[in-house]
Amino acid sequence: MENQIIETEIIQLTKEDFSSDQMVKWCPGCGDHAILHSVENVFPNLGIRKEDFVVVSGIGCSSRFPYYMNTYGVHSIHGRAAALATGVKLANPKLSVWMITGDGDCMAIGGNHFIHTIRRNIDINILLFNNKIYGLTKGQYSPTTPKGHKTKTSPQGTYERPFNPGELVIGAQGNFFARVLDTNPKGMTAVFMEAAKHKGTSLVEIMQNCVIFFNKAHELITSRETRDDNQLQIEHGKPLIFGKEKNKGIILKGTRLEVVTIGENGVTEADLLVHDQYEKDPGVHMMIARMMPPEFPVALGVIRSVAAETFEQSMMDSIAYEKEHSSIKTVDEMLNSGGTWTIE
Amino acid sequence: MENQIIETEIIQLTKEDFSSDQMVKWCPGCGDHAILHSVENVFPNLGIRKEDFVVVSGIGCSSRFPYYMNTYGVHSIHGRAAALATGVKLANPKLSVWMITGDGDCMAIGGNHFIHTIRRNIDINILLFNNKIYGLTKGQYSPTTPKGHKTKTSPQGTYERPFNPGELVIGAQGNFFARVLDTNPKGMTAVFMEAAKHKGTSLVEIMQNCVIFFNKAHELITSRETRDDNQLQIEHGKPLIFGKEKNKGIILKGTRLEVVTIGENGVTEADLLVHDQYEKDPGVHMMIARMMPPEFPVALGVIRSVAAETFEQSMMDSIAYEKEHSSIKTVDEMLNSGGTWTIE
Amino acid sequence: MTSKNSKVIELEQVVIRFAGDSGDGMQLTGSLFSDSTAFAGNDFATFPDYPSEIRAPQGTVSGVSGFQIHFGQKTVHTSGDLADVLIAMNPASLKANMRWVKEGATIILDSDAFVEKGFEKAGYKSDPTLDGSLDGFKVIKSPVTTLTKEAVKHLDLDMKTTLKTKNMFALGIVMYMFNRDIELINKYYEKKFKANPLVVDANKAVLAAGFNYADTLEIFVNTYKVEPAPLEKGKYRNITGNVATAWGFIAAAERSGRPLFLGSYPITPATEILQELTNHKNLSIKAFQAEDEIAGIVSAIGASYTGALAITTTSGPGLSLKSEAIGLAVMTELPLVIVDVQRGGPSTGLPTKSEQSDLLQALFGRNGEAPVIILAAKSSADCFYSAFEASKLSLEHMTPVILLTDGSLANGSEVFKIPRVADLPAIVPPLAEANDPDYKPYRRDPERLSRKWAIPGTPGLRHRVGGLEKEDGSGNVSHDPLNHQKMTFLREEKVQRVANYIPEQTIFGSEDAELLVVSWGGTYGVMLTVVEKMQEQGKSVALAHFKHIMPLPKNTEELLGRHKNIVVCEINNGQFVKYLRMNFPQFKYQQYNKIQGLPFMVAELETKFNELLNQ
Amino acid sequence: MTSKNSKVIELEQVVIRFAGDSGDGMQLTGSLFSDSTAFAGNDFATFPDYPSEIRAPQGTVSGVSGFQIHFGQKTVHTSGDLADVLIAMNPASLKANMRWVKEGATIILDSDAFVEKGFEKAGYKSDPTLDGSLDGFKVIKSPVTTLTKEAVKHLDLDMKTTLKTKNMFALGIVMYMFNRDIELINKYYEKKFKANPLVVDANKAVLAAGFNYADTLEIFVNTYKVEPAPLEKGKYRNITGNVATAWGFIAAAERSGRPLFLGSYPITPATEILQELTNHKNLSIKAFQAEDEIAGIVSAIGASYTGALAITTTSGPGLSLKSEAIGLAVMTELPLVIVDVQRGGPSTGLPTKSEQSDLLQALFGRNGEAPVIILAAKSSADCFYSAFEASKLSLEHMTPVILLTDGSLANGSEVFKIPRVADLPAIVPPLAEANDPDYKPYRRDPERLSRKWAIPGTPGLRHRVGGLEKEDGSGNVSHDPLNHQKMTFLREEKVQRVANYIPEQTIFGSEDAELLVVSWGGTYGVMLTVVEKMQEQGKSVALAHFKHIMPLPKNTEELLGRHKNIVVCEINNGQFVKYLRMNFPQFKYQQYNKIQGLPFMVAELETKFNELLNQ
Ligand SMILES: Cc1ncc(C[n+]2csc(CCOP(=O)(O)OP(=O)(O)O)c2C)c(N)n1
Ligand SMILES: Cc1ncc(C[n+]2csc(CCOP(=O)(O)OP(=O)(O)O)c2C)c(N)n1
Ligand code: SF4
Ligand code: SF4
Ligand SMILES: [Mg+2]
Ligand SMILES: [Mg+2]
Repeated sequence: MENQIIETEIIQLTKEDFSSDQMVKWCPGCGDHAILHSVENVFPNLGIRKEDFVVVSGIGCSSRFPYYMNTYGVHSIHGRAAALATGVKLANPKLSVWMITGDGDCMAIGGNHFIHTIRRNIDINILLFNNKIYGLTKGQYSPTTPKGHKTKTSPQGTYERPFNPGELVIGAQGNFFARVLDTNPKGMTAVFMEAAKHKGTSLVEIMQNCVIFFNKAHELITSRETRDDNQLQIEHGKPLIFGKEKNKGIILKGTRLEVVTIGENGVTEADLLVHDQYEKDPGVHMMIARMMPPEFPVALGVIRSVAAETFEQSMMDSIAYEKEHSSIKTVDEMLNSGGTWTIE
Repeated sequence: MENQIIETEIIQLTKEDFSSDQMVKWCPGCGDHAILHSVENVFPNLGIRKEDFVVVSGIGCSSRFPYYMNTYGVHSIHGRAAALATGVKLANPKLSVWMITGDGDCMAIGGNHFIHTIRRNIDINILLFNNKIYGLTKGQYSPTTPKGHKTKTSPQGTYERPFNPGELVIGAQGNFFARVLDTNPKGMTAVFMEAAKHKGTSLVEIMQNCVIFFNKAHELITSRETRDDNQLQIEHGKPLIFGKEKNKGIILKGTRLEVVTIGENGVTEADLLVHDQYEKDPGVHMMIARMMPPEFPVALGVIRSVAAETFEQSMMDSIAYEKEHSSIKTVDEMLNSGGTWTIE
Repeated sequence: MTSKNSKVIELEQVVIRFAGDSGDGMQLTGSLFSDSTAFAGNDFATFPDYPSEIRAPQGTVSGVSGFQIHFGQKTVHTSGDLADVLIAMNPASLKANMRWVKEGATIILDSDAFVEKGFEKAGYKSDPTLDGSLDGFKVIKSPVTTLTKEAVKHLDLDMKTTLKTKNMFALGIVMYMFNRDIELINKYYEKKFKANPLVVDANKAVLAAGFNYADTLEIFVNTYKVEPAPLEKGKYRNITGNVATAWGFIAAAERSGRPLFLGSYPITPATEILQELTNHKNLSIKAFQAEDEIAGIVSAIGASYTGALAITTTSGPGLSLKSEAIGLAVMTELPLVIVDVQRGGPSTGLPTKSEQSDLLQALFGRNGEAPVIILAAKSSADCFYSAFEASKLSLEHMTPVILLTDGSLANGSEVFKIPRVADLPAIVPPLAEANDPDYKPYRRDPERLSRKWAIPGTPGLRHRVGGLEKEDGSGNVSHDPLNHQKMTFLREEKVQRVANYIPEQTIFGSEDAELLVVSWGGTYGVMLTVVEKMQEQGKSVALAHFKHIMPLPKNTEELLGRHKNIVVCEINNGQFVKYLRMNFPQFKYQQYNKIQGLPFMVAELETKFNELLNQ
Repeated sequence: MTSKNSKVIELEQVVIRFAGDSGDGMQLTGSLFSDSTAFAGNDFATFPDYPSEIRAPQGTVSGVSGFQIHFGQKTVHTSGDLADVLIAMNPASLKANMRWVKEGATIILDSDAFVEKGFEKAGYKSDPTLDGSLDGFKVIKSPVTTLTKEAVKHLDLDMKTTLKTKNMFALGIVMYMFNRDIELINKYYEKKFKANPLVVDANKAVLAAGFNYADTLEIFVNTYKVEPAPLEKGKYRNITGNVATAWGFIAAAERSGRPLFLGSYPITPATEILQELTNHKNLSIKAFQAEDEIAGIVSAIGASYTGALAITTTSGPGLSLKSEAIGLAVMTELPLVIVDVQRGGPSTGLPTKSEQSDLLQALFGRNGEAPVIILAAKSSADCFYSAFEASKLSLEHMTPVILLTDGSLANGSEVFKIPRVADLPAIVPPLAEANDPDYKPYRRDPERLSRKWAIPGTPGLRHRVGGLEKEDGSGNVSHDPLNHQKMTFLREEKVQRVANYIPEQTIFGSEDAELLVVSWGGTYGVMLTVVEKMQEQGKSVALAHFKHIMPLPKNTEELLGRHKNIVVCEINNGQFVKYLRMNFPQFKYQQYNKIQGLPFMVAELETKFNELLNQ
């Protein structure tokens, strides 16, 4: 029994540490598979012990995710993942909490918890699988379905303007917003790493493809033919450039963004808007998050990443302060505090 | 019985047409009284028959409002006024639907219906009584309570950044947002009239004072001493000017707003940002809605007012189209449609 | 083109089960066979058995999709217990369905799929067709895939399209087996694939190939025939419970003159009601897909206040979420129909399975004393009449109604005699008249105790309602103690008086039967089948099947009182029996409960009832 | 400084009611009198009667705020039926409270407020002190306002501050009437208004003025005294039900070694539990005010998964909203305590009134078969022990518990003997051990059937839970029919076995009493008072008051079986009696129900029980 080595260091983990033994049951070709792989690649490289991850989800195809990860996890009820993740994180702020959700789960029924969690800036990482449809219930429109799109519940097309997750996140005081494609594993890995490191609520919108109920929802952005004109990979400190020839860019003209061609009308790279993901004022981040084809390319990458105190940090500080300063230190003291009298 | 005059014209109504016989039970000095008066002044002047108004609310001090108006009305359950108003408006798009709500009612428990109603652009008028506190339940913090403020449930101050209603409205695709003070009856009347006329969801944030649980919440903006520096009455087509001497203004410098003094550093009125409430791109509206003391004055008046198709209009159009184009015109035809067979 | 070279045997009733991978098109196969069954004049009922995953890995047990049809020359009450014929397109389908197959049944297999890879995916250790697993069955192994390919070779199709038609080969075999005419199906192809003649040709060719294969190779010693059922004269259609529910509301809207408004949020297995109603804008129906269940019901309450026939549709978890708002409808005394298509619980539970476990929630799942009317549909077609009656009661009595159906009824389908709307009962909601000087929001009808419905836009009736306790008559907010007690009693009594407006409880069988079988809701078909069967055997068994739950029919006590031996059968842990005990504690009840996400089987009930008769 | 010139009469018990406008400080007046009552060694209980409006128009009936105290030299079980003494600061207070006053009681009025304007606002047509309305009462009209002004004239205060002290004049009168020492109260002023010596002086002066006025003017023929009650030795405090509930959880967290997490949303009358817990960060308590009730409970479930003693607190409408999530806690078999402080329903109902009408919702308000443990606190002080026991049962049996209290218990207060935490029962949650090679998420303790609690962060125990049906043992998602049935039974049985861990039901009175009175929850005090009284009169009445609702104590059936004549008394339309009928249909139950948002009165129960005894 002697000389046993007590493990104190964090050992390097591998993908295998996180694969669960459950059969993955998403449809063949579903974008969810690729996201799962990316997450499995990211977790071992965060320097976090494997027992310190908690993966939480609501209900939906995407929300089956926790079953496929060998971590602590909860597959909760529809729309409530953010509230559940909040409870996990507040109960133990040391855990690395990941929330997996769909566009219906977190923007339809779960909309309220979503905006409040973001507002509170609780340090959880939210991966929003935006396939712009209700997958699990077989094809009704969601709050992100493009206006006019025909689905099982909108046979003549929807009447509703969709949410743009980035806009809603910023409107709810969000400090971290990034957008990635399920077809880009490298992009996902990089963004998930950044999201993990960000203190506060990180929201990653993953443009995910549902092959069955809304195939090619993101085709304009992802297809070989059109993607160069419709994607803009943003990077902090770099100008906003895109296009096959990398000769198109975005400028801020007066109160609006505009697409320009470098070399035309005397435009040079120096005229372009330079991305500052750390800028506190969300005005321009909002404009960037709003960019949509056909007028604009879609911005991919980290759009906003601003440091701010987290809810749980304030809470823990307040607890520490009260523990130190309150005259009542034990439960017995509490019971005996204030007006009491003794019968002898 | 002959020669009876059938009333076909809309007769001019008066304030008395709308006062109910119920005793008004808000605390003396509560800002709600003034809002009630303003609404009673606005309703008779909208050219709408008195029986075509429906006033809907949730639960809270403010939500007692429908009882004090002699209209059709529903005092519903906490947080659900927007959903109820949606049902009223969709069932009969001809009605003038007003929703009365508090910061807790519509931004805490009712947050989800709030953002979805706005996104759908249903033509209802929402008056949000923002006293930054839960009044009816006697003084707990709300989602708009300033960070650090001490209330019954935040004895050491809140940990949460508050929502700014304007930002959230814009993040939810809102097309009409205005802000007024309960101490300014004229301002309220003017804005309520504009809200009523706007087609689509109109959101009016009323900075309302709760004398009991958060007295002077808006003092910096309303008090005689500080208001000139902290209020900016915006008007469409006019530059953003404020200050006692009307010599301060707002410019858009690069990607941010900035306060300047006219006459200093060569700044003239022509340099100032001119308000365009009809601008579709919400970027600058968002910046204006965000302005807060001490850096900025608070913008009052109509910040955003953009025309767009309403949900109910799309719905009625779709119904009209289908009624015309469907081969099935009656319920009997529906029952007999598709595969049937006859036993003789 | 039917040609025979085998003996035709006449059968009274048959159960066929089609099973294959999710992608194999078993639902279409089944539904085409149903069409031909209708054409043949049989009575029938069907049930789809979807996998719970959208498209689980191909070839695995969790990806199997099934379709069962039960047809007969007598009235058919259920989609059948165990199958006489199983079509299994791959090993996983066989594995998943063996427990649904009758002893001695015919099993038709695609032998091309019964290979090593398929066994592995299905989790078979050895070839079930060789290891004795299928002893006692008539197994017909046909190289369906190969023959399908052959059949369309001349059309030069791509492999994917080719393989998509192999279900039609299987259908052809079954059509032959039951002496059916394949022309009807050919017509369907022509209509459905109008835009794509190649696909029409392919399907026709494969269907014929299957039919002829069965004929030519004499794979059946006999073929079978089921004579037409003696159905009443009239026009018929096949209808699922969910569509019937939607249509019942549409008919009620028509008969009441009130526009129909649905506020709903998708949830399995209730979603199709919403989907069906979004398809009827031509009839001015407003179906609103809300952001969640709460917005669904609350928007419906808003529409109800505004004069609509307002409904909301959901399943168990959604009913939980609607609890608070149902209380608002109770307090405001507004009409509202809440449909709960029950599924396996608790929590998310077994979303694709059926159960009757929301009854107590429907009765009691609200704060305070908040009684509502409760109905439970008894069959897929009855969903139409239940939705209609729920609307009528809600509108005429100005109080919310919960209509309970379940996953089996919702997805199952049966033959439905098409009614004429004008023949349905009139619905007369108590509308207040414009400028009525005596109008008071909570003045009541002396018989029904319902208040009047005053609709926004009507002159002279402006009034406010809300969730705080109301003063009787005026409807003003009231904290008066005695008024609260009075209103509590009035709300209760209003619901109880509905007993005067519903039919008395009927009993199937003799009033002095030795054993009274009690059931409710969706189990009607199987209960009737068993009791009928036992009565034919001369057993003294009667059935009281309840459709009206709250209030119970007026004669319930008297009816139960006539029987010493009562057994209450439910697909839950005993909820209706609790309710009966609470209402009529003077009687003794035995129970039979099944909580497996599965319907009752005729055999298990028969065993149980015989046991009780012999006690 | 007590001086007397009148005879002192000894009383066994007294009920005093202080009533005034919301702004008159009646709650403070009452609570200061309570302090002095504690000091006098009496047992006592109090109840505040807040207006439902925050601050309704001054002088109106809806703006009246009251405070009642019942104290005695014997054990006091309730805050009292009708008052012996009423202090009415204005006509509206008199009007609102006349129905709470005993015949012949003493009524002390501020005559300065009994003027035309006051009558009008209160809705009096004529002066009640002159028109004979108060015949039969001892009416003492004192110019309280005038004399208060006089008393502080020397301090030169503004009028607002002056008028704010007039409640102290009234208090002074009552203190004199009951021979109380005013020094204690002076000390309170000194502490409370330390920062403002002028206010201290003013209050002292006015209190003394009231006291001396009563003495000097000999307004009482006699004064009164209540001897100390024979309370057990020990340290005592006054405690409200809501604070007791909060503290019970804090103590349970301490005894279980589990950190306390509350997820809640404010709602009357439950909010104070949340407020009280936010005040105890010094004890590491995490109280999270969520955006709504659903987030409240679901965050608590998250915290529970993470190893906290997790609770959520609400009232009826909030419990409705939590229904779905309770099902998740049932399915995941996690500990969770849900407190429902019941109020008048349905819907928003009567938020400031108390009722017992959420019992059936607590039992059945969830989709599917979703049993939970249910406890009901029996008094304000018992809320402490009930919260503690609810925590213990939930943690040790790994299943949610609903704790029912009500508005009366929550806001009422009574004398509470302070326990030592170390003397409370141990709480030992079934924590899984790190790296346990045998760990399986749903492996069960053979006795309790509880699964183990494996807490995130612990090595070797990673696992997933969720709302889909679970395979027993492994906890994997399972659609297996027999597993579902098994799990349904296990969840039910786990709750039923709690009966082995709770005390047997006790009965107050003789086992063969002619009439067995049955009650539950917050009515304990009044039930005991009546039964005690009738037993003293030699009546054959016994009381079985239930605190454990689900499961019922093991001896319930036996106990009920011993009595032919059973009456179940509830502040609802008969919910517990329904539950008893459903469980023990073999017995006959009579009912006594009151649904007025008011507690039972001793007299009404006595009348009813006598009637039943004479049947
Ligand atoms: C309370 C409740 N309401 C509704 C449902 C039905 N439901 C399950 S998932 C889902 C939406 C799924 O869409 P999304 O969140 O976008 O996830 P996806 O399947 O597309 O990944 C719905 C409506 C449910 N399970 N529970
Ligand atoms: C379901 C439910 N939860 C909680 C409450 C309690 N409640 C009533 S009003 C209110 C908040 C009121 O605040 P706000 O909406 O800001 O209105 P105000 O009173 O300030 O006008 C709360 C928490 C309730 N009535 N119903
Ligand atoms: S239905 Fe769509 S989202 Fe769901 S698993 Fe299949 S492809 Fe993925
Ligand atoms: S509590 Fe505040 S918000 Fe409510 S009525 Fe009084 S002053 Fe107004
Ligand atoms: Mg989706
Ligand atoms: Mg407020």
